[in-house]
Amino acid sequence: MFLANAKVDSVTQIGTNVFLLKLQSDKIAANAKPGQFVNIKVSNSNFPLLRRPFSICNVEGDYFTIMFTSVGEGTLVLQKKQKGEFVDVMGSAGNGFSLDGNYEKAIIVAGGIGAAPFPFLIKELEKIGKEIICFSGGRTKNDCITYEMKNVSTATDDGSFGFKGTVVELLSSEIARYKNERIKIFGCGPNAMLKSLQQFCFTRNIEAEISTESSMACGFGICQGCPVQSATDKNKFLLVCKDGPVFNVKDIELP
Amino acid sequence: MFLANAKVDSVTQIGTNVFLLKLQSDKIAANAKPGQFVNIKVSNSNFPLLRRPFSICNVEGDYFTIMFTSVGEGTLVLQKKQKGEFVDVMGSAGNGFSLDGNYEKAIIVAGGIGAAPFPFLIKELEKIGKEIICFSGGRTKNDCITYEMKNVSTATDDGSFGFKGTVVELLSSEIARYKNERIKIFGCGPNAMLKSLQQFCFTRNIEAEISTESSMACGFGICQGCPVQSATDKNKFLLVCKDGPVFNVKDIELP
Amino acid sequence: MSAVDLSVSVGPLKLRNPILLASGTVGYGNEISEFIDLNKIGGIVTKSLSLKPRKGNTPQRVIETPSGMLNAIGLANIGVEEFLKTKIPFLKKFDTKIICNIAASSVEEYVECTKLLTDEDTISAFEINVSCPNVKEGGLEFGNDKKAVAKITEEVKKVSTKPVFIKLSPNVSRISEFALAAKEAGADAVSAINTLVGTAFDIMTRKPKIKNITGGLSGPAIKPVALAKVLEIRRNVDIPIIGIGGIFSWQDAVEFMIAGASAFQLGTVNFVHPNISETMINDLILYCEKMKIASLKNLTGSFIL
Amino acid sequence: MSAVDLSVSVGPLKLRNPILLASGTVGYGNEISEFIDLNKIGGIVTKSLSLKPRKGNTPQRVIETPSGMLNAIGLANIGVEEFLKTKIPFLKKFDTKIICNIAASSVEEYVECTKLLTDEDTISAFEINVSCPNVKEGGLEFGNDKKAVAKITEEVKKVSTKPVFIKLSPNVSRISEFALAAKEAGADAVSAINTLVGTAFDIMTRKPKIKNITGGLSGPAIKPVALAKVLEIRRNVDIPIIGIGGIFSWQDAVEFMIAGASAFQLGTVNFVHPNISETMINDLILYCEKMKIASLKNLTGSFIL
Ligand SMILES: Cc1cc2nc3c(=O)[nH]c(=O)nc-3n(C[C@H](O)[C@H](O)[C@H](O)COP(=O)(O)OP(=O)(O)OC[C@H]3O[C@@H](n4cnc5c(N)ncnc54)[C@H](O)[C@@H]3O)c2cc1C
Ligand SMILES: Cc1cc2nc3c(=O)[nH]c(=O)nc-3n(C[C@H](O)[C@H](O)[C@H](O)COP(=O)(O)OP(=O)(O)OC[C@H]3O[C@@H](n4cnc5c(N)ncnc54)[C@H](O)[C@@H]3O)c2cc1C
Ligand SMILES: Cc1cc2nc3c(=O)[nH]c(=O)nc-3n(C[C@H](O)[C@H](O)[C@H](O)COP(=O)(O)O)c2cc1C
Ligand SMILES: Cc1cc2nc3c(=O)[nH]c(=O)nc-3n(C[C@H](O)[C@H](O)[C@H](O)COP(=O)(O)O)c2cc1C
Ligand code: FES
Ligand code: FES
Repeated sequence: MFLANAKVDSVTQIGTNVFLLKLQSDKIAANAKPGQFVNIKVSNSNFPLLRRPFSICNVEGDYFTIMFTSVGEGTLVLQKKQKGEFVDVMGSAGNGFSLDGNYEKAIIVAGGIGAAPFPFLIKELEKIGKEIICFSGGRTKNDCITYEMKNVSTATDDGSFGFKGTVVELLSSEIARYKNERIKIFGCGPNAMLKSLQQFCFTRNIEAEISTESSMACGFGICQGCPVQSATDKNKFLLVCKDGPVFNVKDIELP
Repeated sequence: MFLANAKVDSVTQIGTNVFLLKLQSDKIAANAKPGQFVNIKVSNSNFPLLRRPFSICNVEGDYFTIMFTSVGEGTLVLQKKQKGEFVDVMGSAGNGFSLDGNYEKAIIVAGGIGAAPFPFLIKELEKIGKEIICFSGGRTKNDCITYEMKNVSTATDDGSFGFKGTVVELLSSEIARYKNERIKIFGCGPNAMLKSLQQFCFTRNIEAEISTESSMACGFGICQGCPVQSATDKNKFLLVCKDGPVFNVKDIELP
Repeated sequence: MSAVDLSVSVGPLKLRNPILLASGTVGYGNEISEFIDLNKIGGIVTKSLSLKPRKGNTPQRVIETPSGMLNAIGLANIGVEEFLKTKIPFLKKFDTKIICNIAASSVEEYVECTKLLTDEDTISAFEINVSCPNVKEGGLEFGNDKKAVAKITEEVKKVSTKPVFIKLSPNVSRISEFALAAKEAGADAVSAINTLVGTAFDIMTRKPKIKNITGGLSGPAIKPVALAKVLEIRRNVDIPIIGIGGIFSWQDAVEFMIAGASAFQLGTVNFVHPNISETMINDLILYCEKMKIASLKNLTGSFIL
Repeated sequence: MSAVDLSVSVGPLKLRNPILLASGTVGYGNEISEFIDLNKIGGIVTKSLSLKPRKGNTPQRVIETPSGMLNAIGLANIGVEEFLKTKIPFLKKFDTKIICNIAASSVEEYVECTKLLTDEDTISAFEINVSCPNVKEGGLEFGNDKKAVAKITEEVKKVSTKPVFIKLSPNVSRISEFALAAKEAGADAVSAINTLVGTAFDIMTRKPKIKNITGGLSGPAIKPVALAKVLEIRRNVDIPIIGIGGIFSWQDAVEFMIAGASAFQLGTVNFVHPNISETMINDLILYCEKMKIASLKNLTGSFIL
């Protein structure tokens, strides 16, 4: 884990409220793994006070990218970053996705901005010869992100883009196709979606890893602010920032 | 007094640490008087929380300018303003200089950034046919501002620019020249300088108005945060923001 | 005209809407009336009045702190007599509730002030400041002493013909005990909170930045503390609460009502956004519409724990 | 090597410099050691330890507030036994002071914890947390009760072979009375302050943003309050003080020393700038040089009122 003074290369708007921030930091780029996140001090002032966590969306050479939606003060500041500015980044944090497992097809399931970690993951999965199938969902077309996804099917609550319904409903309706194949699911999105994805995987006994969210204060294990219930030990919380953000679906009980 | 959403026209650096911020607001420009100030909410956030007061440096058409040195968080934010941004300005506040009086020569005495209100004042004084003599002082050449001054003599503590000594010492050494003329002094600068200017005026019985500073919370008379001792009534404080910032030297006791 | 009913009551006092301007942050109403229409808000609370005029503390009196400010004005005010003579005529012109805040150094002085003011029709209620942290005599002592709070309340109630609100200090262990003391002594409501005691030093001169040494902390920094105090009172004592502390937006105000406030006061924010009390009205209506709240008063204490 | 002497003492405990990391904001030292050299700072205070492991509160546990944050971790910790077994071996490797913070729900539990830990050489002192606002049993109750504070201090002192610091709650009327109670019961120093009780509501769900309902407010927002508490203790009680609360820069730290602190703790800032404790060292040296302070300890209580 490092503290890096990363240089802003560009801020690009790729959707109604979806932005890519490309940053330069050789140290972070060299050490990043898909599913890990960076924790960004978006301003030099006390406003906002705490760092903001973002999945590493992609890595290229000395550069890495985050993908974000503007939801509050911190993301608003990020959205206004200018090329050449420096940003204080801590990373790469958390454990990331494990590419291991007995599968040939990787099924990516994204809900809204949960699409963020997948460009990087897809790249790494392709490197080791996995086949990629993507499902991306959102409330409306504007919330459904397919950036750098492969073989992607979409679902929207209002039917404005692809399947009408949730992304997990879409997945359910499609899963029969992969009945005789060795698959592994990689999911990321809001907790409600991850919960239904978890249920889906349990019912069908499919191997899956999910990237979770939690409010955080530190992002590296010292504040105990980001617990998630361990599924195996009732007396134990796991930390999203340190033990996660990626967990095997079997390991946690989502709130 | 108005709240105006003023549009940034330009930020210009005119000295080592001296900036001009030109803002567009017809309402404020139309109502401003020399010596008045504007109270600026420099950011949209709680950081900094309170408005920052700045003398109106000049007015042209729909535009007005402030001159500032970057000393802290608020002025740093101002320094970084971009053309086209909007800034929340309250103004024009305070009483301003009175141009009245029995004088033909206006003697301007500025200490450091105390030069700020004078371009506007000089313009207005010239309109009514007054002759202008300026004295400007600073610790070093970098702190001595002569922007848009007329007939200016300078003083620096280290002698790096003009007279070696304080601006009031310089004034003392020059005052004999105006012995038989009707003069009025207009002063602005740090309190220590204003105190010695006040003493200077008392000794020689010269009419003078000084623009004072105080920490402020509201800038328009509701917080009682900016008192200055009345010289005429021991039991009374005057408010810098409302009764000032310009006072007749005889009316206040500087701290 | 919106269908949403913004009117609220604080005990016997009916307000057009819950928006009040806090004592010491609105003077006697005249300066702020350049920015807002006083007829549109619930009311204003005057700067604390004492029997005799007070000059207040030597400057420096105010300093900014992270998301807040410290003040030690020292209850500078024109005194009851001057207030009646010069300020009431101005305030008379408005159709808004005038709540007269009184600060004193003895029970007798509180009573005396109340007597002098209570017959003035323009005044709708009293807010008794037992909690100003910046005055040497009285001030903190009263605010930290339940018996004193009860005594002041009782005596003021005896002579007042108007509702009496007690403004509580947050600088105590259990604010609800003070609310209870006030209630039992007859208070119609409590106002919570006044400022927190704080200080700041200049590291070059090693002197306090506030001449009075300590000052009162206000602004967004204290909002979480103020909300917790309001909630504590609400959960423990059955008395109307006026919520105060760090309200800078309509969202903050709604939080206070959810936590238990029947009305709220805007303080420090008036210095920064002097027109916010008026612009907030529409935001509150929109919120109620969105949340399908027919009457804003239903929000009071509507928290779900 | 600079000529400035940064070493300080907190009662009998000698520190290389006054920079300590606060309980609950540094875990047991391992994560933060990726960012700083623990050998360079004065020491670290462990997360509060209880006799048995504590799972802590149900999330959501943290939320940002203006210039601050609320937390209700609920003293989640691994318990004394596990600490001795798994954390001490790591901490042993460092030449820095390890101050063990203890939290308990009864006097007996405090004593028991101290007994189990006091023979461990790696531990240099105890900090007794009588003031955690986020735990139902004990917690606030102790912190608000002078007799309880005195009793805990006395009993812990009896069994401790190490200096004992009492960490005080700011949620009281007069913190100096608690400092005095601690002093009279034998405490070697007091740590001030713990967090202020605060809360926040979600205006859409009307639920508290922190599952525990209230949480502890920390960060720059509370700095003025913390400084005033340190000053109050300094001016009223002759006991060494460890200053805590909202320190985000070396300037803040200097303010605390001026106000009376012999050493200080960095809390919330570790979450944001985990390396600040180390970078601060040089800034303190430069300040001393500029101010011609030969020994940083001379700064303690050097305010000019
Ligand atoms: C491990 C991790 C990875 C993340 N990756 C991404 C990403 O790649 N792209 C992205 O856009 N966002 C991501 N998030 C969420 C992102 O951190 C928040 O959107 C961001 O912190 C909001 O900051 P803000 O100041 O703009 O909003 P705030 O003003 O802080 O909050 C605005 C709204 O966002 C919610 N929010 C704030 N923080 C979080 C959080 N940590 N998790 C969920 N909701 C939050 C608040 O409850 C509030 O409703 C991630 C979060 C975590 C924990
Ligand atoms: C009526 C009036 C007119 C002014 N006109 C001008 C002007 O034309 N140009 C200009 O550059 N400055 C002017 N000032 C001073 C200006 O307001 C401060 O420099 C500014 O508020 C500092 O803000 P900051 O956030 O950058 O600094 P902060 O971080 O707030 O403070 C940095 C330093 O500046 C000092 N400071 C802060 N506020 C004031 C203040 N109100 N007066 C004096 N010192 C202060 C602080 O004590 C500190 O040492 C004026 C002040 C007043 C009261
Ligand atoms: C400059 C200033 C002066 C104040 N004067 C008084 C006063 O005279 N009487 C009083 O009861 N409260 C006074 N207060 C306290 C406010 O009424 C309010 O309780 C406090 O500031 C918290 O609210 P806020 O955070 O919204 O400002 C004053 C506050 C400020 C900032
Ligand atoms: C997330 C968090 C957890 C904390 N846990 C403890 C604790 O276990 N024991 C304790 O004595 N103090 C605890 N504290 C209080 C801090 O040690 C410190 O007293 C307080 O945060 C004020 O300092 P700060 O503003 O620098 O953070 C905790 C604070 C935070 C923010
Ligand atoms: S965010 Fe601090 S422990 Fe996870
Ligand atoms: S700054 Fe508020 S009264 Fe002058």
